Amino acid sequence: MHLAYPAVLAALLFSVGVYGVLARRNAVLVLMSVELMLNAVNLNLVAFDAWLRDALHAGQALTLFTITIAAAEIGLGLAIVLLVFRTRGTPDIDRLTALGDRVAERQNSADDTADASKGQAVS
Amino acid sequence: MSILAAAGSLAPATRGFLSPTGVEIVFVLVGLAVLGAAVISVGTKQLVHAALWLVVALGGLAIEFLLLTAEFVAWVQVLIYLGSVVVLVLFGLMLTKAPIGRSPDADSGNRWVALLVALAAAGTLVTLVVDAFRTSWIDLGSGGGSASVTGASLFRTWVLPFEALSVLLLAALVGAIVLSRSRQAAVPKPRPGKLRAGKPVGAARAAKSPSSERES
Amino acid sequence: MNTALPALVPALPALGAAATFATGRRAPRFARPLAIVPVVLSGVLALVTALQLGTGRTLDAATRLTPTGGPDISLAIHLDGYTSLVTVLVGLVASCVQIYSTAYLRDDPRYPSYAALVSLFTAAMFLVVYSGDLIVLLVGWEVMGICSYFLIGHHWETADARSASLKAFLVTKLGDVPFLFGLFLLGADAGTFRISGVLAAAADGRLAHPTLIALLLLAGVAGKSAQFPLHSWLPDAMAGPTPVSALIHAATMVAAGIYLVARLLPVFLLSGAALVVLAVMAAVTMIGSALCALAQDDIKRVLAYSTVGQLGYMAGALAAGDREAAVFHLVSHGAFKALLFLSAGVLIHAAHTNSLSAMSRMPWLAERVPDARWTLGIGLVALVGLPPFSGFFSKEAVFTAAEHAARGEALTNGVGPASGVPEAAGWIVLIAAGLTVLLTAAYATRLWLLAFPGRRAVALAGAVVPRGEAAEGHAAALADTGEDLPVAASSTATAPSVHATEPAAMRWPLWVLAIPAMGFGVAGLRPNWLPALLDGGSLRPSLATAVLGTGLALAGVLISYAAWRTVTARAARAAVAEGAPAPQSTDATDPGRALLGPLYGPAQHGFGVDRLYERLFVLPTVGAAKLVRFLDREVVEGYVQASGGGARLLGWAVRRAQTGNAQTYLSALLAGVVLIAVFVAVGT
Amino acid sequence: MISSVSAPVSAAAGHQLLGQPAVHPTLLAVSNPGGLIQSVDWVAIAPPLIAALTALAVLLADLFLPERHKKLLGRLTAAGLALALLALLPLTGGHPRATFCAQNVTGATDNAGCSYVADHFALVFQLLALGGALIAALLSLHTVDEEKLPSGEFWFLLLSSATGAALLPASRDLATLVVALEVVSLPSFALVGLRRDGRGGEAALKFFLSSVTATAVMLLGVSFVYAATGSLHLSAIAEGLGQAPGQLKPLAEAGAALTLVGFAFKVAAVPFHFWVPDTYTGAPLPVAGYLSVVGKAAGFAGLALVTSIAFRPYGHTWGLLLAVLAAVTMTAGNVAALRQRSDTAQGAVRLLAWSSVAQAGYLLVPLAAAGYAGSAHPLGATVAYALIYGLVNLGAFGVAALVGRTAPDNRLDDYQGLFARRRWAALALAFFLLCLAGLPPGVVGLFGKVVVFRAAVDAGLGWLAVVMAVNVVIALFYYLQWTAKLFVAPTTEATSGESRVPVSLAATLSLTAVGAVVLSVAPQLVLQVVSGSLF
Repeated sequence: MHLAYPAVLAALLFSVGVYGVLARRNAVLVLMSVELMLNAVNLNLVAFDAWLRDALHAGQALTLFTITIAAAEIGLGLAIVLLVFRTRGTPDIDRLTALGDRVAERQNSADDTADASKGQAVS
Repeated sequence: MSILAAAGSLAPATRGFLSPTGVEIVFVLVGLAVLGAAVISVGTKQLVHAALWLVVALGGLAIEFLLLTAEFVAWVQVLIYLGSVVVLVLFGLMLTKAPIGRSPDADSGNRWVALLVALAAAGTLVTLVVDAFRTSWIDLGSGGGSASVTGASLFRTWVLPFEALSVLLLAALVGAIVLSRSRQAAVPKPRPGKLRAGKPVGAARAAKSPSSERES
Repeated sequence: MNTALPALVPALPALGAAATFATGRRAPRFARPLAIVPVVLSGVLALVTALQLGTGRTLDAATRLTPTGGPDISLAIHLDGYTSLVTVLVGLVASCVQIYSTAYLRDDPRYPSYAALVSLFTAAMFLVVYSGDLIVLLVGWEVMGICSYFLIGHHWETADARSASLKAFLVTKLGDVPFLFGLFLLGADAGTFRISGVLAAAADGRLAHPTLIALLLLAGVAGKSAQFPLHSWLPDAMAGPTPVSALIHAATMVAAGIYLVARLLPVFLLSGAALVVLAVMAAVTMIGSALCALAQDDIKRVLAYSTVGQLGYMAGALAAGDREAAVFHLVSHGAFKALLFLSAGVLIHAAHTNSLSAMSRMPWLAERVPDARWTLGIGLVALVGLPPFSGFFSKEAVFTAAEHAARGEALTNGVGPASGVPEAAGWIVLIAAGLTVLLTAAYATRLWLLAFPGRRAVALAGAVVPRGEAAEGHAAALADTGEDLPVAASSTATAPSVHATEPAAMRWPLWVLAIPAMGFGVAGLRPNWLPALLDGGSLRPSLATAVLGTGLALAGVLISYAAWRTVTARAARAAVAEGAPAPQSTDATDPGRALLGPLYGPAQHGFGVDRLYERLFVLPTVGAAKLVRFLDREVVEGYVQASGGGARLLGWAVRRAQTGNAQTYLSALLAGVVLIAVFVAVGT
Repeated sequence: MISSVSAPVSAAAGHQLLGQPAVHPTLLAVSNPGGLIQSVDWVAIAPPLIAALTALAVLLADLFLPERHKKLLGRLTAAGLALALLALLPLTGGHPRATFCAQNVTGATDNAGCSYVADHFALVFQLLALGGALIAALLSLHTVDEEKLPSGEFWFLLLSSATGAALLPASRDLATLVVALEVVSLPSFALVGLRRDGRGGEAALKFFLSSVTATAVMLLGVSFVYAATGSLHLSAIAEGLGQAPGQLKPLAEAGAALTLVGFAFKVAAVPFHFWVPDTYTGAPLPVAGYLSVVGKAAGFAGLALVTSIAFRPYGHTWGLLLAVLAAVTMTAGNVAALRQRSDTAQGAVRLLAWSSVAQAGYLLVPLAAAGYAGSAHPLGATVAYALIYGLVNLGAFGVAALVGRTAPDNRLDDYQGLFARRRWAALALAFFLLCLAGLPPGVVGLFGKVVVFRAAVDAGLGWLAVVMAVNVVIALFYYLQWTAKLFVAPTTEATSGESRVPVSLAATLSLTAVGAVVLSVAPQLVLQVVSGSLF
């Protein structure tokens, strides 16, 4: 088999995963997209393992590790999402901005003039 | 040269892209299905459907693994991903009260940036791999992916990461439990009603998945 | 001999200054001792050093300060007769000024900082005098500049003081820039910044650009020693407290320039052109300043212009190649000018005004300040140069030097070839000096007559002026002269006559200074007195010049007196005719107006040098400053701001990116990854 | 350094495995050919092993201990970490010890095929990781109590993460590195979210998502590197890269760069830094301190390993990449810290977070220099700097935790007049900040910076040195501003009810402060550690 087939498939799958990670709003779906990315890597590794005829089967071993890591990650990730959902009432990523700088600065003084004067003081 | 470094054949393949073998045809077809499922999975507005399409994509990948003679990996894929990860994801969707049916705001405002980045990534990666592997040929049929061979390599060569992985899994398990236990549960006498919500769903599954992997 | 002693001389006042700065606010009680003791002590030490050194000996000691890529900079000390003489003078004047100031600025809340600055100023001057290294000298030179800026601006509440201090600073800096280049060029040519090395190089003719160096240095000297065309800061510097004026004029700042030329005279002797320039500079300065002095109403401005003129003498002596005469005059002038200023200070203190015409209407003034009257007289006579006062001898020395130079046999006393001095320089100096003696005598007489008109003159001028009006006039004078007397402020309401005699601390320094003002001149008579200390040339006045000089001086006195009599009488008649003197005719008794005629107006305003500056420098400078400010603000500031502002802007951008939205983060992360991958892959 | 393995290939030995308990090559006897179980050098793996075992012990003890004795768990953790640190001692002398070797070639002379090598480099980073974890644990003792964190789980997770951090520097193949990195990360996600409130959850989620994405990218890179070289062992990769056909070169280089991403994420290099401020702010303070030191140490160890061993042939590529990353990172971190307002909640932690980003930039400089110089020598500077940074940064977090007890908002303004209230804490914080800024009397910070500078200049990275100098100046501003704040008179009313400082916290602070002072007096202690060959 041409190595290009699995390699290209993996590359495309990875990019689809990238899109999902960046575009999905629900954190669970983002996690799913991450799984896609990891699976693309797995496909890569398996294909390379077969291509290289690796006596140590490093590729397959790493694939197994990756699958395990992915499982562990999704378990923990879902726990985190549930935690967030419980405390914030939403699984949407783009509504979780309480720790961002904008929010942090807006909390105390909303206007930008205060920000500007602060800048003056800094200079 | 050390034998540690395996080497694949870069010699021009005996067969061109236009005269595919049967395996290749199957691989490409399944690959298209996988890709399509993946695209739908990240694009659909029905959140639960997304999870189901993910099942298709991951299952397809398991077939691809089989085609690449990595039987053991394929079975693990089916067991872990289809058996537990997707179930976990579905649970997650349910627990976060994902709406059944279309949800118009499934995608965030970041979509166009996402598309741009994804396309750039796809372009880069495809260019890279096509450029590198345009002539490479996988000599299948070496049978290097059976459970015994893979297991042997795991326990002979990759003992250390394997052991480290046990710490990882345990930590993930404990972490998932402790995070999904609600704070009230730490209080000596929780109200009975809270117990159900505090059930460590994700953690239990996460715990199960490694064990299944280990046993197999 | 031990170098610790001379090292202590500049160190003590500096430490005193530091201590005063440190304790001034918290323990004002210590300010006075801390101000006086170190300065007096270092004055004594300077004397001891001078005595230890004796005559005809020099001492050089150096410790390398910092190895530089180019010529080394070393902490070098150089002692010879000149340093002895000048340091003793500096010590004496500074001590007197410090003591005098304790009384003069008794109630000034800023006295501690003032005293500290005076100490620092003194220390800097000591440093300049003792330094054997040009760079170290430059340090002292610049410290003096800064101290003068602060001291002149002591009463910074008044606009006068502010602008005067700024002017002093800017004008001297204007000279300092070329001076700095001159020093570096000199150091580069000589391969060392040690003065001894430089002089050796000059003697060997190793200096490649003597004229350029000399001219560049002259610019700095003109700035510091207030020579034309950079003299204009000095009269304005009168806005500072009077003791500061005494210090600046007599011993420190202005002397530094002359002293430097004297030290580096061999370099100047290499360039005839520079000497001619110096001579012209001196001549213009002398005559111009004397004319200006004749027209000034402010007693301190008269003295200031006289200082400018006397500095012209010294510069003239240097142009004639005789540094002995220059330093001789420097010292004697230092003594009598300090005396004059301090006496004037007493006068001002008593009269509460700087204005001579106002003083001329205070007949009681002479009785109020008998000490000041006497010492002012002594100082004026010394200034005019009547024998046997010190001014006579030192001025004669200058005359002699100029005369010899004019004859082509300049009294270089072995410092350089006599032929190095162009005859033209001698002639210019000689003629200008002669004219200046006449004018000096005239304005000195005018000063005396206006300050102490005596009963008869007052009667002549119309003593019919009621007492109350006089007080009013006095108050007006106070208001418009920008009175610098802190004491005055508390006592303006009281009638002047109620005032007790001046404090002792203000009186006895006058007498201390009066002694050298009277007697120092004789030091030059015997070759083994003063000349032995200096280069060894004769300082005896020659008969011809002595007669000429004295004659001119007497003529000046008489002319001035005659003019005074005439105008006073005329004013009296006019007063009688009108019945009451008009306020605007207060300066009717001024002989200067009569003597100068049409020149009076221009002379009063310094011949418009300031206005010329305004046209030549200030306007273009303001324009350039606007440009610079624009560049500074928009370009340089831009860079500075941009580096600060850019950092802040960048910080803003980075912080803005910190939206809190995880997907933004991930986008940036993955985009970064893609970029990296592309660049790396393409890069290979 | 590792010399290439050049013995003749024995085809029959294809799957042969050698136990290599000791290091000396002559001892390489074929002990158990074909055996499934490798013989393990227990002494060599003792440091991470002890940490892991302690973690297990804590977990078990948590089940059986009654609620009131839960405090013992913290002490058990500290004891375990201390023991793990002690276990480093026997490894210091002599030859590096290696274990978990997959040597296919008899007579191979070094540790090329081993997964675990306890060499000088590994030991120093293990010292940093375990020491940092110990200090963080001491800092946490009271936090766990006061914030009612689930103690058994907390200590277990901390120890698990520390295990990973101790394992990572000794790993010599990419699979172990990846797994070890995950062992560091996964428990720390849980640790960050352990407060189980909204902030903690959000912080954990951001940290988690960024990390997982970075891991995926890194794994993609690893797969490419694997394709190009046919191995996951670092030294074999170096060899494979040298011999890789030209066709695979772009792939290999891109793979190398992507592999670095995972570690760069850990060290919080720009543009992988976004999680840092948010996560530090939401996490319990000692955990933030832990992440800023131990997490970073793990990242740097990984970066140093893959760059200077595996990707050595591509030194110029990643050298430039790291240099650019370093410049951008330090600049972004510093200018962002410059903008820290003093009145926002958690301002102190945010400032420390940005400062840690900036410091990561400095830490990257010697790595970049190593790429340019083509040798591992400049790495010593990173190690030295990391040790110094770890100590003082943990100290600073400790003081922040102390202040956070009475001022839960932990604004920068809460530090105003700290000197009047808590003299020693203020002095300690001032000293830490001066060390971070690199000003005397924080001499040790200054030395660290000088070492880094020298590394950059020696490698011909003049421009980077200039960028760093500018950044050091920028950083002075906010460090000094904060320091000055400590000593001005407090404007607000003195916070009443200053409770007593918990003993553990006080002990930790004095430990770090004394450490920083001792190092400032005798910086050669650190600099000597790194003067020799690291590998």
